[in-house]
Amino acid sequence: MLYVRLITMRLLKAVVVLFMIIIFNFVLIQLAPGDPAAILAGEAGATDEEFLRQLRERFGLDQPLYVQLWRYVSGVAMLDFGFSYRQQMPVLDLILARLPATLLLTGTAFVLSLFLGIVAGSLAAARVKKPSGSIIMALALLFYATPLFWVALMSVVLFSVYLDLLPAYGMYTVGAGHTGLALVLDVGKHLILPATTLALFFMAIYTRMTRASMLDASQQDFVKTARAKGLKNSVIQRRHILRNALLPIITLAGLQAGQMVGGAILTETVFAWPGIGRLMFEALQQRDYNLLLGIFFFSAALVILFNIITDLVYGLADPRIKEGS
Amino acid sequence: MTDSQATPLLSLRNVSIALPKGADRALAVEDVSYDVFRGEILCVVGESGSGKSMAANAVMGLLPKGVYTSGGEAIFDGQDLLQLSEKQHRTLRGLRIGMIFQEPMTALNPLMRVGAQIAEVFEAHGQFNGRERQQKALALLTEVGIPDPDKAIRAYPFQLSGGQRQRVMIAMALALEPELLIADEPTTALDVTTQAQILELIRDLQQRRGMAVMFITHDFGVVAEIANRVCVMRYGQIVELGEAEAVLKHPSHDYTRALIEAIPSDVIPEARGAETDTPLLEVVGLNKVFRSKGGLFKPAREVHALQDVSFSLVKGETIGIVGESGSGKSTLGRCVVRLERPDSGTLSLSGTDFMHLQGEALRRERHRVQMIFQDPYASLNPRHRVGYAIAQGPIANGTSKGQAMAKAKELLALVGLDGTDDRYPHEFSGGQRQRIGIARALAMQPELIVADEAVSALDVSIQAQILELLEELKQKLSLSLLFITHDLRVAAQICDHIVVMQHGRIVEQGPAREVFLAPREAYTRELLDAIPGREHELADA
Amino acid sequence: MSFFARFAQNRGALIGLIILLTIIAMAILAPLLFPESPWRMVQRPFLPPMEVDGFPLGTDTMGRNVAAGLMHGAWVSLLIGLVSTTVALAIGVPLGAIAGYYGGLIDDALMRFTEFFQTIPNFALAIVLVAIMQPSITSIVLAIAIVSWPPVARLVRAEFLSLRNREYVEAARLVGQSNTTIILRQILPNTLSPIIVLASLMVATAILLESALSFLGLGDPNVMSWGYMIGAARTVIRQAWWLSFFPGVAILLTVLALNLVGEGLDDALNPKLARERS
Amino acid sequence: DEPRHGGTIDTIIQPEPPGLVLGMIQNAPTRTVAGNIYEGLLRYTTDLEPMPQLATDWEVSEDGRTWTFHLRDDVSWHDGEPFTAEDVVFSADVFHRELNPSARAVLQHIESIEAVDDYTVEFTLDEPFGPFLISFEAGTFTMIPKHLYEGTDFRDNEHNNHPIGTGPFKFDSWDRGTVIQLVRNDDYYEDDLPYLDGINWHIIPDGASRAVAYENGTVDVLPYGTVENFDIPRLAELDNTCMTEAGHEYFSPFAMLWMNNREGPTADKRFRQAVMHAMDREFARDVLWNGLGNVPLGAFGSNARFQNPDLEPYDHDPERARELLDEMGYDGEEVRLLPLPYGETWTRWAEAVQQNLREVGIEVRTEATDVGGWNQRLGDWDYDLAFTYLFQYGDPALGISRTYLSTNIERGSPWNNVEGYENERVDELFNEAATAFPDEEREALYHEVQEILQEDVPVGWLLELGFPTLYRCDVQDLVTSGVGVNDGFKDTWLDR
Ligand SMILES: Nc1ncnc2c1ncn2[C@@H]1O[C@H](COP(=O)(O)OP(=O)(O)OP(=O)(O)O)[C@@H](O)[C@H]1O
Ligand SMILES: Nc1ncnc2c1ncn2[C@@H]1O[C@H](COP(=O)(O)OP(=O)(O)OP(=O)(O)O)[C@@H](O)[C@H]1O
Ligand SMILES: [Mg+2]
Ligand SMILES: [Mg+2]
Repeated sequence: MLYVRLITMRLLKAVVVLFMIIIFNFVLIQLAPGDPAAILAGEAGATDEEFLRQLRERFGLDQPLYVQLWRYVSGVAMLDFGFSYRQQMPVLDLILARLPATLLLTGTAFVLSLFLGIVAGSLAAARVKKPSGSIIMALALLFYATPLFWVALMSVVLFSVYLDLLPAYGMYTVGAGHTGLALVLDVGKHLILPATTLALFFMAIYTRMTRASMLDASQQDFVKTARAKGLKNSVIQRRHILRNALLPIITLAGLQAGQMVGGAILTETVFAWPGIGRLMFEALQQRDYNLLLGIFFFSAALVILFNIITDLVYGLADPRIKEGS
Repeated sequence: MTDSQATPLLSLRNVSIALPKGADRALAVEDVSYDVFRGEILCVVGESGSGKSMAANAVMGLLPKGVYTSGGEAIFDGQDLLQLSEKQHRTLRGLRIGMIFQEPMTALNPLMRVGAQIAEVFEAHGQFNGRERQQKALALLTEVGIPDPDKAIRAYPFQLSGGQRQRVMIAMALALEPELLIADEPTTALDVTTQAQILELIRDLQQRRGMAVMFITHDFGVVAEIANRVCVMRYGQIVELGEAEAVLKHPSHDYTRALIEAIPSDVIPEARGAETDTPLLEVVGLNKVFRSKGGLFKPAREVHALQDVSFSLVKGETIGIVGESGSGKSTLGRCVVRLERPDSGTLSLSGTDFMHLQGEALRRERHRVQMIFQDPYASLNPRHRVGYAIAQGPIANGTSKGQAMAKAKELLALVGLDGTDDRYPHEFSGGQRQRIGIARALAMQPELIVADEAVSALDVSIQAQILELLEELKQKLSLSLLFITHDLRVAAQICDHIVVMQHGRIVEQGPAREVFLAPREAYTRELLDAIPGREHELADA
Repeated sequence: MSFFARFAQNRGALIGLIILLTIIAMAILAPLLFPESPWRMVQRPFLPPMEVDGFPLGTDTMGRNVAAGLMHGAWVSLLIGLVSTTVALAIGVPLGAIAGYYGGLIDDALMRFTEFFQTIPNFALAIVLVAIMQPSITSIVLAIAIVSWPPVARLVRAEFLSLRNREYVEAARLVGQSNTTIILRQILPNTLSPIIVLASLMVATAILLESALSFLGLGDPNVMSWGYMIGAARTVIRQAWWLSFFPGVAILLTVLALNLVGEGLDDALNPKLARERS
Repeated sequence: DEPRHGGTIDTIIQPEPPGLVLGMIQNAPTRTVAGNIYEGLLRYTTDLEPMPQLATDWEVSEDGRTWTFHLRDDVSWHDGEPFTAEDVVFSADVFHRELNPSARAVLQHIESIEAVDDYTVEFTLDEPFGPFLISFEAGTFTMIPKHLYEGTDFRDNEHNNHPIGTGPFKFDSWDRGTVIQLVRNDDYYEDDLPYLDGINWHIIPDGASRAVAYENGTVDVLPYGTVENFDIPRLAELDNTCMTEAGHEYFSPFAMLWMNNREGPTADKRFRQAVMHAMDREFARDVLWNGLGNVPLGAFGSNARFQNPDLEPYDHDPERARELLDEMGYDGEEVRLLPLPYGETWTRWAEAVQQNLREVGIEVRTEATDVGGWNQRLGDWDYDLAFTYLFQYGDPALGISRTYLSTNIERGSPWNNVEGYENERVDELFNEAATAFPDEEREALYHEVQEILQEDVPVGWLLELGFPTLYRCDVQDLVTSGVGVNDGFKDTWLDR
């Protein structure tokens, strides 16, 4: 019961913070040069005054800024994120349509990088100063240092063009009309390249962090205690060292998870993944403010949500935190 | 008890242990031989760094990275432990040789329930099934005397007190009824009362099970309490080995003698009177409550660290504050130097209000009360040369840099560290660092010095030197001292007046001799009884 | 042991340092070895590496010398990395120090402010900022700095939180040192090693970030940078592998070198290791 | 071979259109996709001659002011309602007047539009308007169903998400960010047409990935602008790949360099001439545009009507450029160059021009912007030199005069007389030419105006862009009109 109350408190606080963030973002975006109406008009290839006037009036751009802000904020309070200027659809619809794709991609990459990173990091920690451990670390460093988009381009060329193993772009085979399991497999196949690309960088970070954290934990007294019990090394690594090394990894994982909405712009662009990151980039280019603000809002909400979840997971991972002081 | 004809359970023969390059010395342990027989307690004593732990770790096969045995053998029941593979060693650990470590706070895995950690010992050696293991764990916890074992078995280490954790460690080490128990300073980190209980427990178990125990300590009080035989080590070598009685009463080696003498030998302080009776510090009705803000999981919490504390200190006097851990001693000291702000009460220095000073005004008055910190290393900024560290205070108070530095040199000379002003803290030994801390406090020309466990972190011999120095300086500079300690022997040695604290309250105060000889409160008596080796010393005296 | 000796014990760090020095030398020597502007169209386009004398790395889509671009680009990439890191430190260190030292409401306010910058994903925020300020080397440096300072502030704050109650800080307070002196002379020097390590990683990240911005066409069109070269080469990656390969390798090596150096510094500056060795 | 039924075409649309209701949105991708759903009264051949579409024939009165169109009587909307003259009147007079700026440019010359009967419409002009007949392309004068839109808020109309036209294909679905799918209109009025069962417009934001999509066989047709120019020669060499440049005669995109006539060095005619001489436009065409396209003589493209062939061309002549700069006493003042933020080729082009100009001694600083910033800067006239390209729409009165008329100087739009050129004589000539009748008279006027422009160089004329379409050779009859793939799939069939 206590938790329920505390979590409710946190959520309430989060709502306040979110509204402040909305205002912050609103001001930030207004600083960008460019008038959405002019850009829409520009896209049309021809304009006259009448056209611009209609657009501005329609989107309320003719109002003073504070009125626009007030309208926006009070709209959001009713969960109305307004209308996308360019796409002529409610922002919420657009975001909800794109959100699943992004969450699928970043979520997969998240799980993948976390899992592989921890496994590789543990192996490297157990094999510290041995060649196999060094090779893992060298690879991790390499993944960390390679520009993401470069990996993306190269993997497309290799796996889709030369080897023709995997689809190069998109989320499913258009026109194949797959349903059920076939669709799942199809999407899975499309997911491999972008998710792996995206996962590599974070995997590298998790690997390094797990290793460092485990080496740190392995210096601690209780490890000696465990050895004095006659426990096998593998058990000590897993049960004692790894578990105690998890906290910094959870912190980072929380940060990565929070970036799931907007963290995949490059990958989504290169792999034509119909996600939010791409939508955001396009919205920015088009000065589609409502849409951009909506995406920022969702992103911020997710960050805050994951901060709370991270704290909850902390509590699970470390009883000391849960029961306090 | 010991039977010299019997074959020893463990026999170290000319064991040498090499340290990596760049360590203090080449060999941590040099050509060491000793035996441990079934049914006896062998105490290995010696000051910090003498190689006590290394020898024990070699027996367990748990030498730290880079440290290796360079010669000798350790015969345990016919096999040489130093030649065993990691795998063979593993089958012995926990099963036939158990070990307890010094730090009860960190020796347990903080994320595992206590029961699971004990059950792990059975698991490691493939004994019993899951449920039986839990039952065994419960039985063990009961045996080591943990209150409420049903609950304790499901607890996490942080939910237990230091003494309870040490009992869990012992339960773990005893789980499979090993023939040999190695205890590496298992009581050093505990307060006196708890320490006494744990010693009692170990001796009791040893007798009931007829185990051999190798007990490592640097405290001769502990030796007097439990040892059958004693092995004294210094710089990695054995300087003396023999029956406990013999070694304690007739130490043959100078070093042993020095160690025994360095123990504040008399728990009955001499009667001392204050030189004047001008009150310097007056504390009336001081209260301090710590409130921790609740987090997502933490409920908000209040600790009454000080409750209605009143006492006064006369110029030139030394008051000792004693009490168990958490009783509020440090909080009191910190309030007096205004590192902490009391909630209510009065605090006056020679009649002027010292409690309500703030900001700049407080900063200007601070030089009147100084502090010597417990950990001499932690209290020196590792990036400042010690001369500058001492001069900082006067500089902050307006002395010119040149003058301050000159003064710092003088003070270093005064505490016996001539010409060391341009060295860094890490280039000193623990005792020397504490001297620097004292010099720093003196640089401010304070009227009162608060020493919070100022000698607790030091070896006995060094402890004695520092106490002597303090005594000397006090006389020379007519200082007053508020001496906070949990070691009653130390308090007895230098204090004129004793204040006993428990749960944030003063339970008893009075002249030192009175408090020690005729304690009025049960709590005080308990504290005094718990001093290890007390009977022995008293008997000797 | 001297600092450098400790640093040099780590073989990786030494290799990293050598790579880094080579790259710096490249940046310095660029105007001497290739006095002509790297933008000049000097040969026929798409010349593969080693085909024609004077063009060891070939030419790009418009016949510009790739080797010249790579050398001149080193300068810009390093500059962006270093300057943006410096700016990020200049924002993050004081903020973190003040928040961590004073705690309480000040801490709360500053950390909430920091959080605002963290609710928008880094890269997205960088894109928005560059779009707002319009792409130029200044705006890119600023944008990278603005997205990179929050972790600095958090790190410094955490360090200050743990150090502000150290005994030597209390000792300094006790002898009457002012808060400013304590922050600057007592605590800050002791937070330097994690800051330096973080900074070396930030330089690396900044170089990656600039290249990603360039990739999306948000680079400064007046200066030759590695990111620009890859961004420009991506459309011809199939025809001319060398156009993205060489700058890609250059970025990789630099980031790698900075990481290795960072790890070496971490070891060499680690007080724990230093204490054990002393 | 005889055309065959069946098969679905996979192609690419880039960028993703904001919506599909033509007339409400006129940007290029919307035109390309929706041109298959909606229709206009006429189509145009690759020579820009009108062909019947919804109108079977048409005539003009003696004075050139009254145009009568006879409509087909067998056309129905995708929802089954019949298409009538009322729809034409509603579309032109109500819908486009309210929403469509490019239609408004023509509508301002129209006095009235009346439905004479169900299948006859009469347009009355206030005076003859030369390009009238060429304005009925589907993208400009789209036919909108009156029964669905009349009396509603057009922009909020529920049918905007499911466009209803009369075209050969019907809207099926739009998975945003992935694909737009059209299916065959089985009730299409032309027997047998269309041959295809449907069209899938794939949405792939990255140029390199789009090329891959063609290579690995996912898509069959790459409309203009979907792959980077550098990829075109490589892709064109692939097996079973054909390329055509036909189909863009109507739009005939013309790349230009805005030069700010108001202030700075660019306000000096000699400076502008020097820029024209300094630029190596052949290099740009050959290296950046794969040799496709055409270096223009002057303000009128070769596809435009009434080009004056006798103009003195501006050759690449750095020497002459330097002379001109000396003559005007150019002091090395820096000029700012804005590239067009539409992809790599444009960026490279700006780099090449910057280098060309530097080599004759002009100080250039490139200021990159994104689309938003670019629109803003041009709309605010905050630039010295800037790239752009404009459609010519088949007639100088529609596509060319707008750039030079001083009446067209208006802050806020990047598409009007952005350079700020003011010349009364030019205004006069353009205005007269628009309404002169017949064509011979117009030609004379246009030839004169071209001579003036050639001397004044209000803007730089860079290149008439050749926008190639790549497709598998077994895709037959892909481009059958002057607006290319925008309405071409009607006749397309697969030879498989
Ligand atoms: N991991 C290590 N690496 C290098 N030297 C070490 C290491 N551990 C201990 N030493 C050194 O070995 C020597 C003996 O250490 P040991 O731990 O046995 O001392 P001890 O007698 O147990 O002291 P204490 O009472 O402080 O525990 C000391 O000089 C110490 O500095
Ligand atoms: N800053 C603080 N915040 C919250 N609680 C505190 C704080 N400092 C001390 N306490 C609590 O106040 C009580 C008294 O602590 P104090 O440090 O004064 O004890 P002590 O007698 O010095 O113990 P020890 O012998 O272990 O040093 C303890 O319960 C402690 O947990
Ligand atoms: Mg030890
Ligand atoms: Mg204390």
